[in-house]
Amino acid sequence: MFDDLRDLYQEVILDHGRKPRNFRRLEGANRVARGDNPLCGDRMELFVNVSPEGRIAEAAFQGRGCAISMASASLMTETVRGKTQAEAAELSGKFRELAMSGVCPDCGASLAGEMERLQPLAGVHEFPSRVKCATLAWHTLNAALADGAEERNATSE
Amino acid sequence: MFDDLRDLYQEVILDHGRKPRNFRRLEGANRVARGDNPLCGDRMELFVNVSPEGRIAEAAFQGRGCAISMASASLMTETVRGKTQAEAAELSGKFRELAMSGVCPDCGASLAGEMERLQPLAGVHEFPSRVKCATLAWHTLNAALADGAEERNATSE
Amino acid sequence: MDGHFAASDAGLDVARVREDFPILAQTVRGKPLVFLDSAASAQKPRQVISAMVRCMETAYANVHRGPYYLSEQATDAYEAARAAVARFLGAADAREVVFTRNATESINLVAHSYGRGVLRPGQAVLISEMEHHANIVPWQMLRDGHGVELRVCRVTEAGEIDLEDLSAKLADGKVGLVAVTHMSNVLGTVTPAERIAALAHEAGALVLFDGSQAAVHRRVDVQAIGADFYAFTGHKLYGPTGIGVLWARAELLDRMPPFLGGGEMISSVTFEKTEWAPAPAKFEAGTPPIVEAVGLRAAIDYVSAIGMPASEAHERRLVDHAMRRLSDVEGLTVLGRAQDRGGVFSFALDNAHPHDLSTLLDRAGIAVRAGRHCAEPLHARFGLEGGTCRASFGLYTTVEEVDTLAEALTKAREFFN
Amino acid sequence: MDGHFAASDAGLDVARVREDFPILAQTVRGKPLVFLDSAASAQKPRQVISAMVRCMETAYANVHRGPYYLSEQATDAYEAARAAVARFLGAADAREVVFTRNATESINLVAHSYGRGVLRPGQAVLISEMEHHANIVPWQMLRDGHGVELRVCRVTEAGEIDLEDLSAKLADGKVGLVAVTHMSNVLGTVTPAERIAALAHEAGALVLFDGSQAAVHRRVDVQAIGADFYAFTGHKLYGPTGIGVLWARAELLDRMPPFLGGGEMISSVTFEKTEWAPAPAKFEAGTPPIVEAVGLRAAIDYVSAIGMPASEAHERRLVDHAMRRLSDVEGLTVLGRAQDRGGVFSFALDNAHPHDLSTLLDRAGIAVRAGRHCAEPLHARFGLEGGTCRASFGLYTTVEEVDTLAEALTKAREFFN
Ligand SMILES: Cc1ncc(COP(=O)(O)O)c(C=O)c1O
Ligand SMILES: Cc1ncc(COP(=O)(O)O)c(C=O)c1O
Repeated sequence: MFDDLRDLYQEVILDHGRKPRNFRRLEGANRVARGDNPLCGDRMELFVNVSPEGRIAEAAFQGRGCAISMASASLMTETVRGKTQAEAAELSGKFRELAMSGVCPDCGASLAGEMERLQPLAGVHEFPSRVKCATLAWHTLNAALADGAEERNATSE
Repeated sequence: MFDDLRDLYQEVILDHGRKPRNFRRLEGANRVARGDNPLCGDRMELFVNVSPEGRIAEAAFQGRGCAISMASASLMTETVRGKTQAEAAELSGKFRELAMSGVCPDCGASLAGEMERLQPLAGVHEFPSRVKCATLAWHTLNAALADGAEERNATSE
Repeated sequence: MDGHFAASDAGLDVARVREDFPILAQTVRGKPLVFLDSAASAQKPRQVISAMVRCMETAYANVHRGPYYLSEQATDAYEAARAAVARFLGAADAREVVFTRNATESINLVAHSYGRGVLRPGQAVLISEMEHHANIVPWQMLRDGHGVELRVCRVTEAGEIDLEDLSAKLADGKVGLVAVTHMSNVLGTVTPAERIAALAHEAGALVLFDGSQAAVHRRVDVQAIGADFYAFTGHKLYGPTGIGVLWARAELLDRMPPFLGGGEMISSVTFEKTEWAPAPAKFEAGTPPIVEAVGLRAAIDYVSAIGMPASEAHERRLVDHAMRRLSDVEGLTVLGRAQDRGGVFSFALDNAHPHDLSTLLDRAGIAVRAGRHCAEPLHARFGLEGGTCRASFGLYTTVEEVDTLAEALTKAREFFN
Repeated sequence: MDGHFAASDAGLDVARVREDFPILAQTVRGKPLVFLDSAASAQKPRQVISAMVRCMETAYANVHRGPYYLSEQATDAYEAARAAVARFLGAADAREVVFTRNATESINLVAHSYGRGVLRPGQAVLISEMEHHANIVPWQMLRDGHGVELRVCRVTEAGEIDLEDLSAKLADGKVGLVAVTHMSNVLGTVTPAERIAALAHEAGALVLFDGSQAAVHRRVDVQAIGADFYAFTGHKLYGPTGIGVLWARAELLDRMPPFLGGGEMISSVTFEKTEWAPAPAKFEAGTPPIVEAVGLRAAIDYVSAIGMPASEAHERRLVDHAMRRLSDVEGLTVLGRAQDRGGVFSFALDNAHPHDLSTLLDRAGIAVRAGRHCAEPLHARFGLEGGTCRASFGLYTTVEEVDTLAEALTKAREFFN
């Protein structure tokens, strides 16, 4: 009945959705942001530890949400680990494009391996109302890494 | 071009509209009421002198309005003169019916002569948006004669 | 109305009803559309659509303004719609009917005009845990801006208003207004309006019912209930968007200051001082939803021609069937089990987030809503902050569609296992 | 749009335009309808009507709520309408466009949210003598409820904003907001919006334009004008009733507290505390006018396909012709003689009350409005407390219709002599 939905709900997604990685409060995080999708009530708190050299030493999150948003956050926390802030921002932009269009034209260039890991979420582009579920974590990451205040909010709207 | 409008604008109406009778402030009136038709801005002040025996000794009005409302007020002040308050109320009801339906079924009965005088306004029933112009004066009379306060307002809405 | 329903007093001829709703005949994602989101907004029968078209094609002009033929026609149609709403609600007088933009504005109007104009700081407004945000947020704004206390009546585990708690919260006589739903948009619970009104009045409070759902599913008689204010919305009653209704007892409308200022609602304006027109004009500033009023009137004619008995019987059949079928779905929890419930079901699967579930159902052509249905506090009350899916029925809903839903839910659970 | 206007860049093919307006083909009281009340509300082209029908017959559901096909379709259509309005106004971002129920509500929204939320008692709001009640009464209510001063800029004998008086009334720096019409609904005067905005800004005030008439008759570019708020209404722009627009600079919308409370406009609700959604959702409580937004978008597409140059040229021709013809009518006074005027004329006959006059014109099939056109103070300013008749033109108005009016006026004067 739902066979064509396996594109969206790939095994990786269902697995990360059920057992999200880095799902915890990160003690000593120096960047924290909250993300909200008021439409469906998804909500997450993102903790990031940026090293003095400007690299993401660690990222973790807590919250509730659908399989897509949990899986996306889970994959994100894995993927950005060890990246510079600039690289994280680049990834965020590319991921957004992947989620919206299903493809990422210049993914052959830098960060190709990372984008490869995020590829399972590409199926979301066929479900316009679900794109926000996939991008919420990345919006929240942008908010966390934004200059200035330590506490940030993002909303997927 | 406007021949069929002679039913509405009979000579009597145009005449009373141009030169309304009893168009003045009535010094020593013991009943006063204001009437408003907010739609077209018609506005009148009605002065009535009720004798100790309860008869309308005199009625007069001031204000501005269309030919129909001026003529109706003019004819009314003439017609109610010398009537008891009960008779004035009866006339008011019958006139309302005349203006709305064009006929007055029980006019053969009492006050037949008075209704005869008001007959020229019967044409208004074919002009739904103008009925209020014709009845404003009578609404205002009802307000003036109502028990209680001395100052009354009526609105044709 | 063609009156083709008269024959079927045994019940509703759903196939015939469906012919009136052109939108239902389509396929979605290759499957026949199963529209189960009428509680969010109902579809429109061709009778409503063509009444609106006819108005715009033959008899349209602004109302109350032009002393000419088209404007008289439009004004008559607009006021006839008001009279139809008054009859529909069992109101004493058409002048008690105010047209607004939706139920939300109707409630805000009361919160502003009655709330700020008549209630005094220190008095309280009593709502319930099962309110739609439209009947929560305006009162919070009143509380924060006007110093009125906001009390919240509990909802029982079964999903009904806790009448003991209601009485307790009325006891000190401080409550000036009880504002509760006449039917929950999440639980389907129809609340005991008469009892609530009686309790409110005993305690010296007025009562407002949010009838956005109830007006669709139950016969409403505002005088029999003892309501003081009643709000509903056009688009859920098979009518147009852009129009809502506030009914209030004439005496209350007379006492209330106006809400929005502008044309139509005044009797005279100078820069120093403006005089208000009498109700309902006082509350209808600016050009009203003219074509929408005509459409709403057609919607009322439509449901009236079917008749509440037939449509309630149809709904009861659907609800009973759904209760049975949904209880067979493993891992499914349905919220609430009220005695008197209309055709609205919110549910959660144990292994699927509502948003994921609704995406699956959509693939099967089934339109249900996912989220918290503008009733966050109620979801919190039931420990379902993540939301639920909601299926809701209309005149056009079939027993087979309920089966389709139940089967899809079973399959969805397998999918996520 | 069928784009059948492209060829006629020499001007407007009015006969063709009229084919799009089914309502115009009728006779009234045995005479061909001459509809000259577009300033009160314009007629609807079939493109608008059929866009609304199509929405209700094929792609309707509530917006922003359901993660299913029909709701996505409806949401896309609703948001596309917002984007179309943004383009139409030259706005920087679609998020600056708020859908309301009409222009009156748009202005009330500013009076409530900006007026009570941002302006401080002791500051002043400056309007003009030529405002529609929709741009007077909300500010009076703000004055009376919030302690803001209300100033009124004079209008010259010619019917233009007295810019010297405007400057004088801005001089003390107390004015926080200038709220003036962009085109008078009585005089037809188009006001010098850029100058007014510049003067306001120099004095530290923001500026709101009531564009209810101007949006129909002139190309509007809110950024070029330097507007801070801009309001207009759908039904005068050949669009549906039940929808209006407020545009405001994003930064202002962000600073303003919400107006109505309910669904859609929140990001989270608990009984203790509610968080607002970002604009424009913050200002759109409850189910919006979905079908009406779709219709408004079709109206904007319609007028855009014709193009402002062609429609302005058409209007100029009508205005020039009307000026000439009406000045030939003995005993007729036309209000105002502004340099820049659109197709709106208010006039008085020396021997007929406007109400009587409009009844006569109606018999000739001519629809004009009589009264004070929701601008009582302006009529007082010109010593015409008894009102005027008003003729106003649309895309479908012909030169012959203006002739018919002029002839009927001449005959009417004879009738009352
Ligand atoms: C200049 C002006 N402002 C405001 C309005 C009010 O528009 P609406 O009645 O659609 O709110 C009108 C029309 O009536 C108008 O002409
Ligand atoms: C119970 C209830 N109240 C109020 C509303 C608000 O209706 P609207 O969005 O039309 O204002 C709704 C529907 O959304 C509802 O279900």
